Amino acid sequence: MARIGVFICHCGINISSTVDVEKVTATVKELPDVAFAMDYKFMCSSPGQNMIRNAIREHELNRIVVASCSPSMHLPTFQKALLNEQMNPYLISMANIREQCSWVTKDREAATQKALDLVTRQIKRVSHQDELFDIDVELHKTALVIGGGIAGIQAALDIADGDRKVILVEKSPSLGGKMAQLDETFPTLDCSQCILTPKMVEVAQHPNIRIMVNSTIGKVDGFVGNFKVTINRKATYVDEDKCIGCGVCQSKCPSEVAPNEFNAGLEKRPSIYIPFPQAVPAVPIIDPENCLKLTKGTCGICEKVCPAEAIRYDDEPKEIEVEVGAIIAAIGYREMNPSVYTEYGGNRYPDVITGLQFERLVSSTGPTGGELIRLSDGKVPRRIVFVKCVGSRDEDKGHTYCSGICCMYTAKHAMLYKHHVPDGDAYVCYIDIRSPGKSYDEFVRRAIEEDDVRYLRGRAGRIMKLKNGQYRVYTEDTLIGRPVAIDADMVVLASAVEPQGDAIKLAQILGISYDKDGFFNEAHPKLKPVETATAGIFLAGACQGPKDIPASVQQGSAAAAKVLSLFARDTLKKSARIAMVDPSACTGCLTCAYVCHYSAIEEADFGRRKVSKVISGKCQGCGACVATCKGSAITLAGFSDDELFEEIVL
Amino acid sequence: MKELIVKAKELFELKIIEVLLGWKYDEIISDVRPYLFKDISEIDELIYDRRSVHNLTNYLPNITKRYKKVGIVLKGCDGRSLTTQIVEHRINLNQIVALAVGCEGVDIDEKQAPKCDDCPTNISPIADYVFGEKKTATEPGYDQLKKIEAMTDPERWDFFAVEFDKCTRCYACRQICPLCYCELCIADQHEPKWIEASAKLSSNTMWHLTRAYHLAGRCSDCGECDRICPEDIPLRLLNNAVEKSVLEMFNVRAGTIPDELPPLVVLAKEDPDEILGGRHE
Amino acid sequence: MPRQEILDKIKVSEKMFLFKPCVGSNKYPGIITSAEDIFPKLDVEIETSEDQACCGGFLTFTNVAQPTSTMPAVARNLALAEEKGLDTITLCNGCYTFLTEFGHFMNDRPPVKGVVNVILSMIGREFKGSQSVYHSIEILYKLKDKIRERTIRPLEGMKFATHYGCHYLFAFKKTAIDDPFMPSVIEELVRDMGGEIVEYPEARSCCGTGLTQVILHKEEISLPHTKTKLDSIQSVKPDAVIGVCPYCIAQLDRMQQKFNYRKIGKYETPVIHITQLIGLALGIEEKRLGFGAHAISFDKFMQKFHKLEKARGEKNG
Amino acid sequence: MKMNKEPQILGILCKWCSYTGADLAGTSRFTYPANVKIVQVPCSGRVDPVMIFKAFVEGYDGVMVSGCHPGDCHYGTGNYHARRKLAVARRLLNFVGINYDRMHFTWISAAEGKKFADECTQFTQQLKDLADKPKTLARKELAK
Amino acid sequence: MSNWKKLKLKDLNRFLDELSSGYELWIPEKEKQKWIWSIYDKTDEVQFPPNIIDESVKALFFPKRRPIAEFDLKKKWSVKQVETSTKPRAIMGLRSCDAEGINYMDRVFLHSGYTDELYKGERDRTLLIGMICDEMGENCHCTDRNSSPDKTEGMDIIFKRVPDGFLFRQITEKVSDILNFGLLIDTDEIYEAPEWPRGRFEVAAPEDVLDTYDDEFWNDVSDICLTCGGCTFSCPTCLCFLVADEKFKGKCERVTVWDTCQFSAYSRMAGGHNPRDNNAARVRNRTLDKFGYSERKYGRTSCTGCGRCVIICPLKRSFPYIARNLTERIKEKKAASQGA
Repeated sequence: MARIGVFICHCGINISSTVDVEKVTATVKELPDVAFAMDYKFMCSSPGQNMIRNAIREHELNRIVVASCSPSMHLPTFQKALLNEQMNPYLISMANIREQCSWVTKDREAATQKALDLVTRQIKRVSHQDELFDIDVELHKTALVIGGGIAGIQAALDIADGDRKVILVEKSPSLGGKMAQLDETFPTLDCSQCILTPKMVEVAQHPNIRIMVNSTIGKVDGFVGNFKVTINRKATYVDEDKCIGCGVCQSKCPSEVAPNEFNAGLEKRPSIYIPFPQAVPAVPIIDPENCLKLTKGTCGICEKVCPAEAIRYDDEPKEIEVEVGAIIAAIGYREMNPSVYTEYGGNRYPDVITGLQFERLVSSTGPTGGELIRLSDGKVPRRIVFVKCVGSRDEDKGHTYCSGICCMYTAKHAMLYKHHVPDGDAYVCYIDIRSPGKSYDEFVRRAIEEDDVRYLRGRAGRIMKLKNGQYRVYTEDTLIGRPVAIDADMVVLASAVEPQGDAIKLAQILGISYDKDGFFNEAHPKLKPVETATAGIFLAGACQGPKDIPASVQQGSAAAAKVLSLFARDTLKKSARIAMVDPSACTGCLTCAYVCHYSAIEEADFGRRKVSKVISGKCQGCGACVATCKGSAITLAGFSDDELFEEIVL
Repeated sequence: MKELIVKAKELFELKIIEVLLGWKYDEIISDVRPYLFKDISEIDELIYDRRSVHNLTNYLPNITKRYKKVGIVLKGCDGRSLTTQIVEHRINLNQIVALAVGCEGVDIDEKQAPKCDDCPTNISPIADYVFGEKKTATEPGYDQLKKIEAMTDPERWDFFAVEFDKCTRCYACRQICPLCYCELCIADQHEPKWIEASAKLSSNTMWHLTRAYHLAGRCSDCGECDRICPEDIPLRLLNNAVEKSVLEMFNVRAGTIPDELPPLVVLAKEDPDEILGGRHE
Repeated sequence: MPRQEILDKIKVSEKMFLFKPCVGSNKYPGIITSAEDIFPKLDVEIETSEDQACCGGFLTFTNVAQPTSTMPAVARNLALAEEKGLDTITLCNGCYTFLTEFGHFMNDRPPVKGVVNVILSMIGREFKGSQSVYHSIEILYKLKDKIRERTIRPLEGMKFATHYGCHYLFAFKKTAIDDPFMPSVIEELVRDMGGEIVEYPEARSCCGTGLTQVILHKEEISLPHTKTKLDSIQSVKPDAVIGVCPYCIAQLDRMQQKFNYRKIGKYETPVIHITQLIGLALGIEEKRLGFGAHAISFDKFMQKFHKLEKARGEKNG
Repeated sequence: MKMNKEPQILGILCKWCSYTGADLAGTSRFTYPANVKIVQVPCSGRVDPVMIFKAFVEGYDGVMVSGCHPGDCHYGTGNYHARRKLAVARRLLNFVGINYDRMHFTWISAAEGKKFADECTQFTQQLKDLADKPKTLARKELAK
Repeated sequence: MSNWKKLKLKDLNRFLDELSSGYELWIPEKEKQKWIWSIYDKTDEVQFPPNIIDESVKALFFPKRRPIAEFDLKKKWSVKQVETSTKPRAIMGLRSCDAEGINYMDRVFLHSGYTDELYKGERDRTLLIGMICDEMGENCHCTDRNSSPDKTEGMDIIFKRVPDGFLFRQITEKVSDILNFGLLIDTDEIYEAPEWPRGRFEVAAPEDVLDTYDDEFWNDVSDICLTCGGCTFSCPTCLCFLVADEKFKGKCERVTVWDTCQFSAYSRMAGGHNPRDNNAARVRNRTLDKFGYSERKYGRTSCTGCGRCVIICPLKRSFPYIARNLTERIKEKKAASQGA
């Protein structure tokens, strides 16, 4: 017979301010099977846990109910307490009287009633809970990193150096991501590519890393330790093994029509191309939309000129199956397209460009070879205006969040401009300057004080093209409170950071959650910044939220550390909360097998008849089968019918 | 049904079937009743006419355990039950020889059974031999059902409260239903007691709702439960209500297509969310 | 909201209620008369009402009345159309904004509506909020194909600048069919009638009338603003400025005259309402266009127009 | 159902999205009526309509079931199966006189704390408006 | 002057009124072609069916749902026993087969070592006024169960319908006053027992019946049996019940509810093993119980020959027929064995 101990937490005053904890304690004492009940300020504190442990010993408790915060918060904490008393950790149940009672209810009377009700339910439930034992499952000690930007690269390298195999999947033809497009980096103004390319090369040469460019994730099955991933590699029409990366093909290609993605669309690129000189792997790819051979069947020059005979017009997309134990999503971000900002011209003005385009414009590998000129008329801009928060902190047309990096890169851009055009004047229209981080604010100061960039506090209202080809920026100096109009030769919009277009699709493939904007959700905003709610899947870089390079690198390493610690074990403990079939009650209709998403149900023999059987390694414990079984022959440990029944029925 | 008898004899002679499930006239009760023909000599007594109301598929699971090859005479609705039974692995189709008769409707005490007005197919979808004409399927009328639907919520509840209250929980509806075959019926379970054992409004309601729900997308509307209920509870109303919503929402008539999964276990990503909200008239 | 969606919401019916703008009726009758003429030509029957009153905007502008007491005025006007079961066409941004915005305001707030109806009941009317209110430009835009077909006096060779007016573009996000910063409805219409559009930098800025309201009369702020706008217009030398708001038109038209008096520059660009221009193109009789009522003379404009027309006539034999 | 009495609501929430959403509602201090009793299930696919029948028989005035948005199910497809089951159950209950509006099925993600609070508030109001409708199945035992 | 007393037809209602003043009076009442038991209410005109009442009298002593204890879920140790009422009760118009049923229940609930207090209470407060059937119904076969429509065992008073009224006779000393109502007058009429038809559903000797345990016969008879349990619910001597805890009208109760050996769940054990997992076994069990085990245990078959099981059976192939076929089967076998 159950001897239940009930422990009710004040959580400081978080609970006790609205819930009459003493009253609840007194009332539950009277309930059947309750052998002991007490309340305490902080149950989760170590004295609190000791109280639980003592009570278990003194009152020979065999079931525990803790009424405090949400189980997702502290259930593990209290389970430990049980374990320390050699008690099965599944014999505890938590009543969520903070998040779902005291914090959401004003009226003390009602809150107390509700708390009492919730605790009673858990008391009734817990006496129906049984001892459960976790399951051991093998794991594949290979990691999959999705995204070859700096975060992905860092994660891949760290795991590989930890002597584990890594598969690095990149959508575009080359590693490098956004960082490869940058000219110089704040706050040190050292050359972005000079610090990135060595890492790219290291990845390329690392024995433990397998790079798969031009590839995306098609399907993910299985669970932590045993993911089955289908990788879709699109046709590149170039044989990687044969190609020597000489680049003759692209210099000879006659059809330069498509915008150059790497140069942020500032110029055109050939239809067979290596995205940029330092690309890894340095293998070109044919763009089938614009290649004359593939569209019209004419041309075929690249095939003729290729010294290595590496061109394959008949290349087909491939599906590659891999088995991995952990996945890191590091797909980064994309720069928002400011076309909706019609007040800023909505992409109609050639010399109103975005931050990333400016990076390419001043970059030595850029379309102008690093010389800063107006693309409209090739003149050097004498006056330039930087407009911040384009798409950030704007509920109307853009995103509600702050993109975080614009303040810094705008300061950097302004400096770069002054370094290119020392006698030109640079204006920055800003709402706030947000420069937390090591020597960040100093950096902004340098821009203002040493390079006398003029900062105007106010949001630019409108940009108007003048007859003389200049652009008039209407804004406001809120510090003196006067409208201002600046006639500039070039305007740079600090366009917002936003999730990749296919982020949500990937999230659904991986089965991880994402926020309203499409950034991936971490398991806990403070305590689990790189984990996701799905075990074995981790996050790195800007796909989790806007980040600058250092932060992305940190998170990359952090995720790698998580993966390595996961791989340190030989087997995985898998939660005991999975489905079990009672063969004697099973009719063998197998409808459960039809609804199982993990095909974890197979047919088995039981005496004269066939029944269904759960493959414990595969079962994830969703309970779809349980709800489908009319004869209730299937039980979901931890969420069995009795337990839910006791919670529902009062 | 001359040719039916001839065919049955032939099947016996060729040893294609060991037994035949059919009907015969029973002078003691002076009525037609289901009968398991075990020998060719009996076949002449085989009867199929408007009195053959019983759904014979209910006996199949038992009989297929004892005989390798079982012949069965099937009406349209019985055939639909059979399809579902096969999809749910109750019966192995190879053991069955289906003699499908073109059903002209059956009588319950001299009147055409109400189910026959809503009948979508008078010939079993599973048939090795067909006797009689296939009628073109008609849209179900559900006249009785529509009457109830026209009522207000309280009226409907009051109506059913009275009906449910009559129930003595003899479970005849369950026993006679070819698709109620759970090893341990949810109503017989003790932990937890979703459906309390004794006959009273609350538990009766639980029983009838659960029964109807468990038949969702499976019930072939053979009307046996309705016919057999000693308290004359209008069980077909509930079945039809579910049948109708399944038809409207998922466009499925249970058992009309062999090898089709029951709609409630089909993975349907394309279902509109509206089916969860807003009324469905 | 995407333009197409809004366009789809606008529905043109055979019969519609024409709401007469005050500025129209007491300064530029041509706007109303031409409107009354062109819509029938585009198969839209027009009905007006002698009972209609001020749209209610004026009351609010000038702070003489609280919105709550402005409501009944608005509601009454809307009720007029409702009683006829017609949707309303407004010619003026002011009428448009206030009728629509207050209409929505009342519909979204049953209590307010209740109060308003109590007041209306005293004069035996009721506001249901069943009918919609459209700006003439929206309706005309929906009819642009017909306009193109039925243009008998094309505007070829004529150059026009456009001015939309803030209360159409900015005031009321929900309905304005154009992006405030790159509108194109007038342009498209004018081009359809054969006219040519000239861009000028200040195109999107305010006409300045907002500050010359009867009560807060801030010429010192308003006039310089209007001047920059007019200068910007002069710099591209259009034959006329096309507006959709009598109020703006009044400002742009009469301030030119004022500047001329005060000898601060010489301005002579006529300003007309889109209905008048379409009227011209559809060939309604010129006196119904009421160009005479404008402060800036149309003589030059009309001369050029006739000349071009004649030339074309000869060319075509 | 007496108007002065708060309607009793049973909320069956999936552990990954909706329950977390409910927690978020708490963390962000969105208040909602205290009459909502939350039961956690691993996935909306675990919800067996029998639970809902039982809830009404046991005297709840309304039942609210919520899971991850379609496509976001932590278990891939659980919520699609739930949708079909619940849709049928809902119409069956309505047929025996338990109004559609006494059941509320919705998708609430882990980020939608506000939505959860609003849903609860609206649902409570909705149930109050249903005052005259039969309260629950076990309204009155007619048994001898 | 006979030991019978006469009640004139016209006085019937007055007699019943008198009776119901002192007793909670139950009489047969016709509801939708079915005869059921209901409490006498002065307004309704009283009829007595020619033979059996469709609803067995079992339910009046041992209802389908019978609370035995109450308790409160929110309190510790709050279990209370249920008391039966002590108000005197009279059941009028029951037949010899019903009486037989009650006798059988007595054996089970009172005289088999353990005394069922609740049943005893009901029994003690009840006066049984039996009636001799006018004629035997189409399914009646009490005469084949060594009983007959005029058997009086177990009744306190018995009466018989005659053209112009009823003849009453006292059987036990339980009550004397009733027959001294002024309405009952002395008479010379007496009741002569007619020759009741018999031999409709003969059944073999118990030991022979029990011998057929392994006979293929059971499979054959059970082929089309639904095991719906209708027979057991209608049977006056099927007394199986299950015990369950239920909430009812706000109270938590422990109740006994009729159960039937015809459901597979009946014999299903905790581990899931089911010794009677097929129709045949279940049908056999009931037959053997009625005609074998009960004989062995109480020295008397528990089938009272009322024939209700036949009436209720959806296939009209209930136990009397099974018993008859079985008997034939046994005869054949016997013959065969002798032949050999």
